[in-house]
Amino acid sequence: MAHRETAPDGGATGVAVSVREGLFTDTDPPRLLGSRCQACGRHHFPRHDTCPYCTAEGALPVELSGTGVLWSWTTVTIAPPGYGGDVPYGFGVVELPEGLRVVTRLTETDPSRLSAGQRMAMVVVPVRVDDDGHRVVTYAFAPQDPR
Amino acid sequence: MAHRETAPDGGATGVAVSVREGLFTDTDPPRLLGSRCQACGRHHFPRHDTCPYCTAEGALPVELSGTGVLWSWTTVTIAPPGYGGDVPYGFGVVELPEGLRVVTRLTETDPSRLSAGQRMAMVVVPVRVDDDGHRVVTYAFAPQDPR
Amino acid sequence: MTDVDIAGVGIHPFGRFADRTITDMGVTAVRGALAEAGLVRGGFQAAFCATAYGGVASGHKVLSRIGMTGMPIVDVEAGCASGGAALMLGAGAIRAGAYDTVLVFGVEKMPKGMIRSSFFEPWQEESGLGATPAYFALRAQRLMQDSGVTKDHLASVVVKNRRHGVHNPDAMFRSEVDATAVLASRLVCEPLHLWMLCTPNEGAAAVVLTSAGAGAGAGSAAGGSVGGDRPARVRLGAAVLRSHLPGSVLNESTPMSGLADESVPAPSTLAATAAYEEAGIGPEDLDVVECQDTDAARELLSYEELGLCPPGAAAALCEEGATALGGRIPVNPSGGLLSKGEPLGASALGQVVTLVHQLRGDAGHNQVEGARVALAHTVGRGANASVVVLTR
Amino acid sequence: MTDVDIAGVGIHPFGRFADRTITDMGVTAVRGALAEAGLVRGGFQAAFCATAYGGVASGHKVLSRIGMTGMPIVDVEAGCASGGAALMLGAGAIRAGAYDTVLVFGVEKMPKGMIRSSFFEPWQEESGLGATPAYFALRAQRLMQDSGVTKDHLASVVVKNRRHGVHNPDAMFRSEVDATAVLASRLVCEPLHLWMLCTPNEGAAAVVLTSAGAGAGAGSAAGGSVGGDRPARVRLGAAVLRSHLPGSVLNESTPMSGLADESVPAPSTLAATAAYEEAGIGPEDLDVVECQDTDAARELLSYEELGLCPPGAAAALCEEGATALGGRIPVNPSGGLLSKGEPLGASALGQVVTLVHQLRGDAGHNQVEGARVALAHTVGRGANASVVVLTR
Ligand SMILES: [Zn+2]
Ligand SMILES: [Zn+2]
Repeated sequence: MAHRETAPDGGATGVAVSVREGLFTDTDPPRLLGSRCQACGRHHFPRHDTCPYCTAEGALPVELSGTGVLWSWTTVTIAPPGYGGDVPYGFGVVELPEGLRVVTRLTETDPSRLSAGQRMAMVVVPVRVDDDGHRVVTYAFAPQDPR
Repeated sequence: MAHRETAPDGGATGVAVSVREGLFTDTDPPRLLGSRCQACGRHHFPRHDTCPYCTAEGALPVELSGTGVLWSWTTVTIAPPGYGGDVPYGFGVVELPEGLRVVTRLTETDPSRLSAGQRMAMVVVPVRVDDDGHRVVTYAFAPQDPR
Repeated sequence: MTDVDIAGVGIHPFGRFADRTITDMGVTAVRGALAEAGLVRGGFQAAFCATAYGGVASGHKVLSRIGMTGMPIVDVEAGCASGGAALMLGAGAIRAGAYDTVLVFGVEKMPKGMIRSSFFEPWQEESGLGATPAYFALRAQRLMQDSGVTKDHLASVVVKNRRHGVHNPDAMFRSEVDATAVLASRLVCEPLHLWMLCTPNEGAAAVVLTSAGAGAGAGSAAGGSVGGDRPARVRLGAAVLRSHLPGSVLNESTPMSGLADESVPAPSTLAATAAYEEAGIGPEDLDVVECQDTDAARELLSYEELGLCPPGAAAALCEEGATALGGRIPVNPSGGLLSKGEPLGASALGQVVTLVHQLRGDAGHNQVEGARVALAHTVGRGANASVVVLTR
Repeated sequence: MTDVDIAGVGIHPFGRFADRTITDMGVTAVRGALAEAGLVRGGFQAAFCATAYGGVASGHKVLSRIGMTGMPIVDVEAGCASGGAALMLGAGAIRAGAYDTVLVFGVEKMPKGMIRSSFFEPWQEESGLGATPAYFALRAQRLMQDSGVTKDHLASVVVKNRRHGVHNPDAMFRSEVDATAVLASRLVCEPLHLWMLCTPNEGAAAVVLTSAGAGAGAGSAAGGSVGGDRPARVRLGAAVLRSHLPGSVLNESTPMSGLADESVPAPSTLAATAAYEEAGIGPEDLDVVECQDTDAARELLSYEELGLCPPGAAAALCEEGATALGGRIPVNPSGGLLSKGEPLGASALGQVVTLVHQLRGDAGHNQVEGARVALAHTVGRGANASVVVLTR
């Protein structure tokens, strides 16, 4: 997947490359790519053919809701292994209307500006520039109405 | 252990450093440093306080015989992981008069010039030069009367 | 079905030992346990070695060094619960009558700094989602929402465990700390400060399991025991391992998503429920507990998951002082991982070593008077949770 | 004591699969075995995952992907014999009555090139003593001295196994080779040429074990089976793991020294002796064998260690053609590791998959007619040797 940068905090220059194919759309606004189980109706992310809850195969590919509410959050202050981007960055779990909780980066790095139940919207953010000069991007959630 | 180079095939310049403390003496000729079990009388190499054959503790440190006979041999043609020296090099097992068989480098790299029961003598050989310019040395066995 | 006793325990201190190999540490722990059990070569018929990062044939290296090989030797990995898994396998084989006596040990020499877990995929790492302490922080944050836990409660767990650790000669950190200092230590991931997180480190622990029917020299049939004054045996009431059920986004299997459903039981609860049943006891029977305090919030969550208090009551149990030495259910008298550090393969067995001393009544300054029933709990990557019940 | 049956087997081909993760491969093998056994979720009560290099919680990742977690999941490592060790543990737990049905699987994605074993210490590597194939060559050299084996015999083992492998769809190499080409392949360590050495690679294999008493849907008590036409079960006669005894300088534990004493039994001999006793058979009863052909000489040595021929008679057995398909005791009808490659954690279970098909009579072109008793053998780092006996 190579698409134009859509992150609200990044300049829209250069080619953006996703950290992994198939995680999210390159639409505006972007959407996470999940699956819905045909047997039990529950959702999961990232996509897999098999439902992790009931083991049924043939889960349907779906685009997940672009907005949800904050369920848990923190801030990462030290770069973890294998990460080449900036610190600090926000980190949390957002609950989507599908009844799905997703682990995600957060654009807000100050935990005191976040609270349980706050509305969040999915965005795409850059994490680093690769050897070819492309911006490597991943998914994150941003507060929809920052306080 | 830092001692003067004693390998017959190396020029005696610079400080030589053993790949590991306590493997062999820096005498001329050098000797392997093994242990003899006080309970069962059998030898082992490298040194450990515990006899690997009968589990008794308090094995006595001894210098092993400097000569023995060839029991098995081959030639390493590709540098194995973690090895920074030259290839090919000889590789074999020498049986010492103590009833001990020792895995060792061989100075002879042509397997057709070696045969079972051939007399071998222990030597010290360089494997590489370290960052400080010291020659890193290890033990090997050389044919005592090359054919 | 045969009952299983612990005939001997041994430990190599937990800490950092630049001049000691993983094999050296394992030998120290194994020798200690064999000596207590009075065993020489031939005295055990199988060995299980718990390790997460030790590499191929870690168990063999230890037993080769002391010339005690020939039997089956299996390396076992179940994350932080590796030692609990090894204990379960060893006890199971004795109960089945396959062996009289089994050696179970754990060894680890953790890399320094934040552990690069082989658990995360490259895209997760690249996205910054491979941040292990951040997952602990997300769990802590939820505990604050759900159970009324505050940062002061988190600090008080650290203060308690570090106070306990002062008297544990095998702990890495043996100084008291106060709550102010804990909260002043560097913020790693809100709400977790550096001193609220345990340190990965090095160490080894060993346990000799034997069938309860066998004599003091359980291995004597194979010519494997020596005489002498042996410490009292401790009964292994249960050794249970469980993995996670799908659904919880914050369980230790670190899924990228989960359900908005609080009813999925945690792996620790699954293991504890099975262990209580197997041992024929309930949480109300426990005299002393060692639990997984990877971080301070993890200990509080364990109170709820193990049934030491009802769901949502961890903060209250903490405030009551019940889990400190002198309280009604002391937790982590060893000082916990917050004092000892965490050598993955050795940590669960280190808990067992501590609790065996508690049940023998020779735990010294930190003795829980009259302790008769003890529980050891670990949980981590996998997810894996193990619960061990010991009685005398 | 309960007998143990194999109710289903599954395999992911052995080879190189750049676009497949170790988890993907494990899922393929596990699904295959569960389908044969007719099991759905809840159908097995424990899982053992054999892997040497898979990393923390390899088994959990596979079972998480298909939503089948909650039970104990233990990763098991015993070098090349990891799969044999896992099978031993699973079978032991069923025999003990702890479980009705156990899933045993192995996964591996070996690094390319010469494996940097965590087995060697830095000074050994720096000295050039960490050269794994050189140890194989030293052993081959001794076999040439002791058993009259020549390089032609070594080449003939490769020719035989590669010929067998042509008909194995799960093998990495599926073309015949002739002796001239084998001897013309690059000399790695005299007397071993490149084609005489097996290739570390990737793959997965899975086996469902169930108590012999249980019905076709062994896990049905837990709601875990579905109906349908199931393949015939195969009886697990023995699954034995043994480690080396001290003394032999060329055993797979790779000591730096050993005794001038030929009387120390090899770990493979220890395991085979115990397995024959456990299964109540002798080597003369075997119809088909899969053995460890890490290198061509290793297969010949295994003939002697497993008792397929007397000590010193490997060359004669080889010349007789007895171990080729059509001979009196075919060895490695799958093509062996020389055709399949060796994904450490999966290889021992891959042998079992092959032999289960042989005993069911559905091995196709390579079927050994009327095969009723089969043996699988692995040996490697540790040292660990496993011997599995299967019967119908
Ligand atoms: Zn479903
Ligand atoms: Zn001795």
